[in-house]
Amino acid sequence: MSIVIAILVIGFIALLFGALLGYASIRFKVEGDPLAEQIDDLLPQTQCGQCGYPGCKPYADAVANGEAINKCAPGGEETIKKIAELMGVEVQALDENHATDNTPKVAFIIEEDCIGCTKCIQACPVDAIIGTTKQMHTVIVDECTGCDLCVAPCPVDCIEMRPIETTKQSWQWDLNSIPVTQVD
Amino acid sequence: MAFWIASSPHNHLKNKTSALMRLVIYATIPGILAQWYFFGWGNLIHISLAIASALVAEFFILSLREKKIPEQIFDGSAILTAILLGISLPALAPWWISILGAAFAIIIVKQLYGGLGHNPFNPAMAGYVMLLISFPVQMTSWQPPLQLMAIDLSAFDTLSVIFTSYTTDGYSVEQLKRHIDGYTMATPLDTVKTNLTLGLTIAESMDSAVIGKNFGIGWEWVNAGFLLGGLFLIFKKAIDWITPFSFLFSLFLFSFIAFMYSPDSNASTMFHWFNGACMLGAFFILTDPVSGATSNKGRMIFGALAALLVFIIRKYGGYPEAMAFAVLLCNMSAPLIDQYTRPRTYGHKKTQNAQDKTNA
Amino acid sequence: MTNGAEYKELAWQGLWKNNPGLVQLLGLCPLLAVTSTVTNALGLGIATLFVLICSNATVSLVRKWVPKEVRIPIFVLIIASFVTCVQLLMNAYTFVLYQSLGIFLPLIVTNCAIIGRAEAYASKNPVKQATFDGLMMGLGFLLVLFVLGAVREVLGQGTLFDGAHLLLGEWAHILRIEVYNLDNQFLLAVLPPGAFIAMGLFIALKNFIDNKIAESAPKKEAKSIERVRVNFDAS
Amino acid sequence: MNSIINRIDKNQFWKFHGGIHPPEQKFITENKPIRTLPLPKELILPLQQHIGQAGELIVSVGDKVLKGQVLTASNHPMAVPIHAPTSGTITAIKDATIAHPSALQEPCLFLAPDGNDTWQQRNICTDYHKLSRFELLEKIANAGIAGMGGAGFPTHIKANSSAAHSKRIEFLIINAAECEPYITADDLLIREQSPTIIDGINILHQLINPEYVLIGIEDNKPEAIKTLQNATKDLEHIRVCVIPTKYPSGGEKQLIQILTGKEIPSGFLPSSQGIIMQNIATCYAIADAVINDIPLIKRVTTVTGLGLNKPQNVWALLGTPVNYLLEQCEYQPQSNKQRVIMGGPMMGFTLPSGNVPVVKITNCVLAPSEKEIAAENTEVECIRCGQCADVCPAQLLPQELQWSAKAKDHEQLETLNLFDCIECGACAYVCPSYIPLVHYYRIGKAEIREQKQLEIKAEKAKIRFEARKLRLERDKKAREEKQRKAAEARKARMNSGTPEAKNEMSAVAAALARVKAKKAQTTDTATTTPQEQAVEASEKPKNPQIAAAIARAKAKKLANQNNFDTENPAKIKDKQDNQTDNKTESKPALEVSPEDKKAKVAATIAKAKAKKLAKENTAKETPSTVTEESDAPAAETVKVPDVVETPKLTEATVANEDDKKAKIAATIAKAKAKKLAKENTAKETPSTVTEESDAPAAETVKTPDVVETPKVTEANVKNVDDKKAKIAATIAKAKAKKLAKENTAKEVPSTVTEESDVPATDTSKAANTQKVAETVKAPEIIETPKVTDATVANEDDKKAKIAQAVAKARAKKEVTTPTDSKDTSKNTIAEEKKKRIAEAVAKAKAKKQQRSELT
Amino acid sequence: MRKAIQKNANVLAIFAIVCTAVVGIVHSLTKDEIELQKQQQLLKTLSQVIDPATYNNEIINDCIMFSQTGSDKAAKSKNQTPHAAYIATYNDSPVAMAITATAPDGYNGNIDIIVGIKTSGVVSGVRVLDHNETPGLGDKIELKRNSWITTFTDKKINGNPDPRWKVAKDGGMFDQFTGATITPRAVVKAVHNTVAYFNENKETLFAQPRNCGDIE
Repeated sequence: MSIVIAILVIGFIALLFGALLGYASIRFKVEGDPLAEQIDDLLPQTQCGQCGYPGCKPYADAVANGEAINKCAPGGEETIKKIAELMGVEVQALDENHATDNTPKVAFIIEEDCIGCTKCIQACPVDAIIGTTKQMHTVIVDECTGCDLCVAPCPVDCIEMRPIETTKQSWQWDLNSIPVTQVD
Repeated sequence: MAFWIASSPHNHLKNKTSALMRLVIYATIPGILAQWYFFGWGNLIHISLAIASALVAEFFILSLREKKIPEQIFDGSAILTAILLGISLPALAPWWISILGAAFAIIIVKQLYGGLGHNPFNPAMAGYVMLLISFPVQMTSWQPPLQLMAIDLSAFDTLSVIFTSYTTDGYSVEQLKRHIDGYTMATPLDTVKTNLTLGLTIAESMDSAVIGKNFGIGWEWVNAGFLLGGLFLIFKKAIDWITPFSFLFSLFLFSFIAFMYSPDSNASTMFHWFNGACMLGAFFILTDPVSGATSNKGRMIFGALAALLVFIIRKYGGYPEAMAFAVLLCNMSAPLIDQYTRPRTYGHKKTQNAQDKTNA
Repeated sequence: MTNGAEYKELAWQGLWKNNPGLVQLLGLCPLLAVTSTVTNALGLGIATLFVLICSNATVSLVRKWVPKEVRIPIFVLIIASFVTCVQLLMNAYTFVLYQSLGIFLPLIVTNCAIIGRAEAYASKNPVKQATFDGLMMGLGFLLVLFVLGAVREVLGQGTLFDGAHLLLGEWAHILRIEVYNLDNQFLLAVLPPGAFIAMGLFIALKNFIDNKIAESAPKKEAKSIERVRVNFDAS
Repeated sequence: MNSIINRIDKNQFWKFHGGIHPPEQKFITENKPIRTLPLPKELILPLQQHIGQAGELIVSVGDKVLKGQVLTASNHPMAVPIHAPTSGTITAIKDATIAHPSALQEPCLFLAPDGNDTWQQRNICTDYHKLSRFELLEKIANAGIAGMGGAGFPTHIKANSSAAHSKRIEFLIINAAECEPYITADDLLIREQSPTIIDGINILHQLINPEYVLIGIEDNKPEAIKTLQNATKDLEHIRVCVIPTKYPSGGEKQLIQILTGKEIPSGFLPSSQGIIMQNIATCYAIADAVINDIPLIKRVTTVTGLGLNKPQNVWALLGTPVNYLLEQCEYQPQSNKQRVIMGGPMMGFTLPSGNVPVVKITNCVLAPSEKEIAAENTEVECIRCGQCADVCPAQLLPQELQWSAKAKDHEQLETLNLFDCIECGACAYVCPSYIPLVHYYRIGKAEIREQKQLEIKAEKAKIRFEARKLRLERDKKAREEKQRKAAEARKARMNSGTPEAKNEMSAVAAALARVKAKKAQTTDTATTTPQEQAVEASEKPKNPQIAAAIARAKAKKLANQNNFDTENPAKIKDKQDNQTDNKTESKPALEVSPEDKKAKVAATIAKAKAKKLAKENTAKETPSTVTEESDAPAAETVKVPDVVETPKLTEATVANEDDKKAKIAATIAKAKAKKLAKENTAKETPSTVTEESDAPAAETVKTPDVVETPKVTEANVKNVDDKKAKIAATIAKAKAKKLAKENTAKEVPSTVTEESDVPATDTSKAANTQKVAETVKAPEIIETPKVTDATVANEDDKKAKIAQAVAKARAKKEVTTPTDSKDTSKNTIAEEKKKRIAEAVAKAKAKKQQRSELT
Repeated sequence: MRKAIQKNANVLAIFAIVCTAVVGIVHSLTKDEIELQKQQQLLKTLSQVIDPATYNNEIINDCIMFSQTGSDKAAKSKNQTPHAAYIATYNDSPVAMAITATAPDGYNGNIDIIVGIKTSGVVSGVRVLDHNETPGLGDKIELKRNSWITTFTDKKINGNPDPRWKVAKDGGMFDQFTGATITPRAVVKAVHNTVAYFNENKETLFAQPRNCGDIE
């Protein structure tokens, strides 16, 4: 007998809570997914497409939906760490398929060779190349994200990626890199 | 010519961590001498055993971690840990106690956390606590002061007891612990605690043979020895004076209040000061910089907290001596203390700093 | 992926790569509390294994009818029912062991390993795989419990399978092995702190082995991937 | 404040937290008079020797200069000029190792003294009291004086900072503490030159008008104290404060705390609290500059250390190589781990070689023996002894900072106020574990700064990316709309059945046929070329220039591959390279004060005006039309003279709002200056320029700084707006193109808007803002500086950057133009061109294909 | 919304009912077995403190509940809760009694014991039912670990209090085991009090109605 009572009581409670949960699920529904925005903020915004997505935002959306977090080569380990922290998942090593040399670089147009075809301008995701048809183009160094998307489209191979030069401001106090010159 | 590149500052005070450690080791000498004089060779044997096994353990781990062995093994920290552990052990504990304790202190407590400077707990005390909870029987085999012992105990006898648990004449540890009158001896703290549970007053406990005229035969002098060593360290600026001062002062205060409240059930302030590991703890263990608080205010709190814990555990806890437990508990709270006693940085307002903390 | 490979992967995940005890660190509370002897460890491990298999199978069976809003209460209900059944059964047939496992038996309800698998795997996969996953995860958990229990028992009291008869019946007295005789127990191993330390060392060992495997494994050839061009249709 | 003075009069001072007492070692040099050295064989003058920006080079290789002659122009308030320390010849302008811990190479002037030491014309000022505030400031600025205590902050800006705050300056503090061990330069200077120093202090007093002047000096310099006390005993407002010796009491914040008990809030300058501090050596330099018209060309440097046989204080000409100083003091290297330190042992930095010159901030050159300063000590683990926290004058927690720095936990580093660290080195000095704490902090600071730059850059890239996406979408829509409309219209017409419609239909058919035929043709000529490419190529030959470019690219590649340069284009290219090399020597360095982010003034486009000069050399053409164009806008835009304090704009507190304006101003200023320079070197009559700079001067009489006013006003007109800037770029581009056309094809240029099809710009608004943009662009168009891509990142000044890029592009354009014309003349036959293009494209394509196959 | 609420409520209720039903069924199936196990367990313990050969009644059913009102203050307050006692009879004449008691002052809280006392007042056996004493130290009161608990067998008390009923350290006749004093002291005291109580209230206890069939 007591079992029947137990079943009835539990059944009633379950009914009640089920209704409550059903109500709550509709009443407190969260719209949108701010996670993708947060991930996007962590990405380096090179818009380089090395992750297999057309730009950083699409990759951020993909990560929010379960894509691997280790595909951003320009961001490197630092970015993976941050995303892992944000999403509460484990840090992974950079995907080998996406691992490249990620020293910061900027595009440089060898101006003698440029024929002004504007192909690189169209390829640049951040409008960092200026120039006009049949005129030589040039790279706005400060806007260039170093994504190297402009390199491939150039018909005359006049674009090369050059590492960013160290200046007094950007010097990282690496004393070992100082050449100790042998002066007589 | 080629010049040498280095980062400023190029000058240095030329003090060294290892020198600091050596100084602390020297400062333990008076206490150890007193221990030897009143309790015989037991602790000396344990200290040497502990040093040997600590060095072996350190060597083992350092070679596993592929560190610079000769430099780190003799930086004095492992030896100091072993000495402090050896001092704290009961004189007649079996040999494997000190070896296990030292190995545990070095391998688990120190090296597994990252080695010197990274251990959150004082290795010697953590090792001691491990031994105490694992081997309560062996860890309570305190030896009565030599003058109260029924049997004469030579250096060789002690060695024999430690390694075979019998003296050359066949006396067991149990027998050695007995008083001339046949009672089993305990430390003064233990005696007082037991008597209190039996309903005796403090005054009545003070008549006990182990306590003698003052606060415990031998114990008072051992503590005096460590006090002397500690003062030497403060004089040499090897340790900071705030922690021991705060500890001793607070312990005095707490025990004084309790004594005033009920002299029958609370031991006197000086009894607390000169018994157990009080002075050793105050000057050699709480001042361990690695596991202690760093700011002056923090040290003050650290010492006072330790004193409170020592007093509470001695009075209400299950174990008669509380130093090791108190130290470990304080070690745990040290990061928290540090967090809340950060000094105000030049040019920053206090409130702003507090806000930073909440953000952090 | 072929079926065989899938099961193989599930087994690998449960037993080693994603072991609930060593990697997911789930269900630590019973893990640390009852592993003082092998017998206790086995008892709890088998109980957990049983519950895990049953709950995974059931959850997988009903997954299509469970609305997502109430899935957690339902999973908990299912698990709780199984645990209670196990508890009653153990009470009836292994009374002494039931007493020595004490509070930790009902605690299986809240063992995160079980609800974790229900939520993460069983609620998304067909019954066969889910059951197999439950089996493997349970075995992985059991394995950790067993090893931990064995180490602690040997260190703590110098025996193995002490009290196995409580679990397996009177014949099991012969299983008891006296590894060595201690005058005193090594209490640290018996007490929960010892379990923590031993657990930490096991995890370290596992990571060490994994690192060694990773080191010895030959480097995969990096295959180049298709770069995606951003807004290439502009003109 | 009176209580402060009362305390000081009673010789009671405040204390700062921590501090150390390192062995002083001042006895080595303190009793030897300052020696004047014979002229060295060569002087190396880095263009930048202070915090801020380098001036613009106004001399060139081979020029003869007189002693005291200005070598760089300061077009910018944060730029401080340098002067020739003696008379001689400029032998080279090239990158050389500078006096900086990084030992990086930066542009330096090499001066070979002629031995005559001939002064330029000097105007001795007999009574500085008569000079106005502005005149004084100008004299100080023109003398190139920057803080000589070590930081090197431009003095004229500091001295004028009272104007930046409404607050009256209460205390002028003269820092004579000289707390670093070994250094006695200030000590000796006080003893030998106290009257001049007092003059300097009085000049500062006149400028700043503080209520009191406090001279802070440590009590380990009794003779200097006596000298100062004697010299100031009649001066009521000056107090000589003898403070106890403790390192780092010479730190700005520490000395302020000792003397006044005040703390400077983090992130503020002392002037915000009514305090200004100047180094005592700076005072001497000020007096010398104002009274004797001697710019900052020499300073007292302590050359000391037991590695020397004759340690002493010397009057070192700026630019003297350290080698020479060491030689003069009989240097005896003792081991191969010998270090030579510029600055004191606590904060100085080691030099990689002896070829580093003495600069404005070099107060000491220390060559210690092994005994004094051990070569290296191995770092061991921190044991949290807390001694570092005890000695830290900023009350930081060095050991916690160290852990966070090692763990690269930048957030925690900032929470722990890493940026309040003054890098005094006290913590590392006492550390028993020999941890190079300061070094970790520096790395941490550098990383955080870089990280922030990257974040800003990422944010910008994101915005640009989004903007581009939007634009592309809009364009696409517009295009589709247009096509749809056209199609509809056509359909309507065709369906109408009129004869026109039929014609049209047939026309379409014909066009299609033509295209097909063309395709067939091109596939014939270049079979390897894929169709698409070929079509493109076949459309191109109309422009001979491009043909030439492709040909040249190809030729260059060939030349590189085959290692022969018989082909004409290759030679041209070489030639250009040479020219570029020559000019890059004169790259002026940029320095942006780290504290002064707000006032980070962009600017400084050019590293060299290589291409411009090259153009003149090769083509001897002056773009006169452009010059004319520039006059009008310059005159027009002078109507906004409301920014009176032009030179002070850069100061941190003022400039934040006018950030962009200032940046632009600076950019234009550079351009103008360069133009002047160009004209000087090219020996042309700079008539237009004179006109231009005269006109605004006349209209803006209230403005004190004649040269800079127009820039600012122009900046105002510019009306900070990215779009406009972009448009400006477009138009500029178009103009450049126009020019190019004039030169090559002699065609009548079509309208600007027609040609400005640069995708990077928002052309839809071009029409509206064209006028403004033109005005903006005008002065820049005169100039064609070669902008190398290694320019320092200057915050987010898009305009400046675009301007740079445009200018650069144009420069390139103009350089290539003449050569192009030559090419064109050679390759006149259209067919040949076509073929070449086809070939070039095919080659490139093939090469690419080859590469993609490889990968 | 209504639909969602309804659906969720129904599904959850169905699951709840099914689950509860399953549990209920298992419970009813195992109920008897569990009861049996419990009795066997109790019988096993009882047989350890009273020799089963000496009685022939259904000892489990001959059970009384009583509240011990001993002399010891602390023990009194904590022993107010009723304890069970089992009466062993041989052909309906009482032979012995097994009394459960609690030693409140163990090292880690209460120690539950059961004391078998012959009618003569002689202890026939003592066992510990439940305790939280330190493993390796206080847990030697368990027979499994140490035979110390058997030292009570055949002891009786003379007078109340009996000064001999103390641990050796306090001058009594019971040796404490090495390292721990508090636990044996507590057990000795509890056994002493129980026996003393039994001696004083023998008659009333045996006369009480056998009123507790079920022990919990």
